[in-house]
Amino acid sequence: MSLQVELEQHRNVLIVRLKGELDHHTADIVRFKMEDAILRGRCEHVVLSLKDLQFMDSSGLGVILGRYKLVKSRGGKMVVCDAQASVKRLLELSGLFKILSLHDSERSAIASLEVVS
Amino acid sequence: MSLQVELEQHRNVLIVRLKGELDHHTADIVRFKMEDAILRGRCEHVVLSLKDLQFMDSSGLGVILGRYKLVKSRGGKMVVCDAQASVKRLLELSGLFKILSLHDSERSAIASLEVVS
Amino acid sequence: MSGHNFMKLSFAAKSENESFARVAVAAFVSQLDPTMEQLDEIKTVVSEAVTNCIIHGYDNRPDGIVSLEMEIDGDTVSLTISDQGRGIEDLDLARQPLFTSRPELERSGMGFTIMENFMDEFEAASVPGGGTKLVMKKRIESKKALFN
Amino acid sequence: MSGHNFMKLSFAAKSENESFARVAVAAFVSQLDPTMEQLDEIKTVVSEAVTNCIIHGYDNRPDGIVSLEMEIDGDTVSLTISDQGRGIEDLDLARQPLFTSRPELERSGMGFTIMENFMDEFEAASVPGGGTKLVMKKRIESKKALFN
Ligand SMILES: Nc1ncnc2c1ncn2[C@@H]1O[C@H](COP(=O)(O)OP(=O)(O)O)[C@@H](O)[C@H]1O
Ligand SMILES: Nc1ncnc2c1ncn2[C@@H]1O[C@H](COP(=O)(O)OP(=O)(O)O)[C@@H](O)[C@H]1O
Repeated sequence: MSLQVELEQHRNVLIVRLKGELDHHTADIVRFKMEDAILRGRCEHVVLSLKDLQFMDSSGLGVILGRYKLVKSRGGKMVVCDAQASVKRLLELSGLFKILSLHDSERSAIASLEVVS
Repeated sequence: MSLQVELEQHRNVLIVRLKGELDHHTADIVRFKMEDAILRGRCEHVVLSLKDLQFMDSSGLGVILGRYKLVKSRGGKMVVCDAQASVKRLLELSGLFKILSLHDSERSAIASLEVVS
Repeated sequence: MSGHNFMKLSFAAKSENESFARVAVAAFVSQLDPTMEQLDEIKTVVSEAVTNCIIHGYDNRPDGIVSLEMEIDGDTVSLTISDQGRGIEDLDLARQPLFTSRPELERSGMGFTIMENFMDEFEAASVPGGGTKLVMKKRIESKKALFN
Repeated sequence: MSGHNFMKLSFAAKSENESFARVAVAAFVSQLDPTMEQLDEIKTVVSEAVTNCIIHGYDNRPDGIVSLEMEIDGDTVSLTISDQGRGIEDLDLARQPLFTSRPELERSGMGFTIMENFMDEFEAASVPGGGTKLVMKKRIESKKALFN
């Protein structure tokens, strides 16, 4: 598998760490694992932690947007942290930062959500 | 350049460290640099240090054999050290260890030559 | 040293081959000694185009064949990616940001926009029922190119 | 998951492309999750065959074209590498360990021996003046293959 999804629950926040390459081939596993954790878990908010995401294309944008809508429909928020330069450029180009705020670290991402809730 | 040649003189021994990939494309640079150092330097013997050689094919065998002959014709010896598994397998398969002894480290390779001279 | 070089690659329309295509293209273009940023851009473009052939061109049928050609000419890389799949009826519409014909697959509709942004030249041609072909160019300003 | 997959690659007969061919083949075969040793063996075989096309087949003329085909079928990789260059008069002689027609280029004459050793099946066909084609197979015993 060229993509790994690591999940961690931190109070009402689900931390999703993506490692490897997120493309059309690996989008399914992200969709499935996040959907499962959001629907079964008790989390309200999601932090997408992208420090070890080496590659992402527009299939990744699609899967992130889909989960964003799900979280939002349940009254939660989703934020992104620690994106590498190339991933950041793609998120910028696509205007995703208009709906997802970017943070430097998981810590500050979680903090921003705790203020919200 | 996908191959780097590092040269170090240690008394009458020339240490040649190869880093990267040794194939037909990169063989010329090895030939040229070693030839130059052997002919101009005051070294008698050569240690081929292969710790960082990630890849080698039969073009590498050819360039090593060629330098071996030159060193031998000048009364010197050539030994190999620190070869990675795949490089070692190729040297074994080709019978090169019948003429070049293999050592664990540069230190023991040099020691073996100092006994000789 | 490079001057001129080319490669042609074709492969089954399977999603496993998306990362393969990226690696192959990156290895070929690395001759020009591109920056990390330029390399990332080219990999992304290849990923977008190949994924489109697989999803849209062939509807994920693995008997489809994706073709990729690359040419290096001095400091410029040309990239041609094509399929012989369903083709595109309205190219102008397809190229609009956020347009996708497959929202149910969570496509973002950003593929063409990304490709046009990351390459210097971009041309698309398509025949409905016949296939789609993208021809793109990018200048690589590398250390090597400066010395050639 | 893989089951069946294939790719075809062709490129200019330039020595820069030797490492490119190795990377492309390694990326493709990595679908089968080979061991490091098996991956090294396949890369070496590709390097030997492609180098032979460039040096012996085309005498380093960069207008020559080297072709490479790879097929994955279950746990077996087939590799076909060919040129349309000078061809080989006496294949039995050529395949002998240490035989080389170009000692002045410091060829070791070990290319064929290495290829036959590292692959499970090996066939060579050649037409003097017409070109040379090698067809090889190797079974990959990976963790993945065990579970499939
Ligand atoms: N190779 C192709 N074959 C057929 N249709 C295509 C192809 N590439 C793109 N398209 C069409 O153009 C639209 C926009 O493509 P793109 O901008 O990459 O967005 P997305 O892939 O997210 O839908 C696609 O939804 C599809 O209708
Ligand atoms: N693609 C080819 N085209 C023409 N001749 C070839 C080709 N491959 C191999 N040969 C011939 O077979 C001989 C042995 O090949 P090989 O065992 O790889 O050794 P080497 O490349 O070191 O000479 C070569 O010297 C050459 O004469």
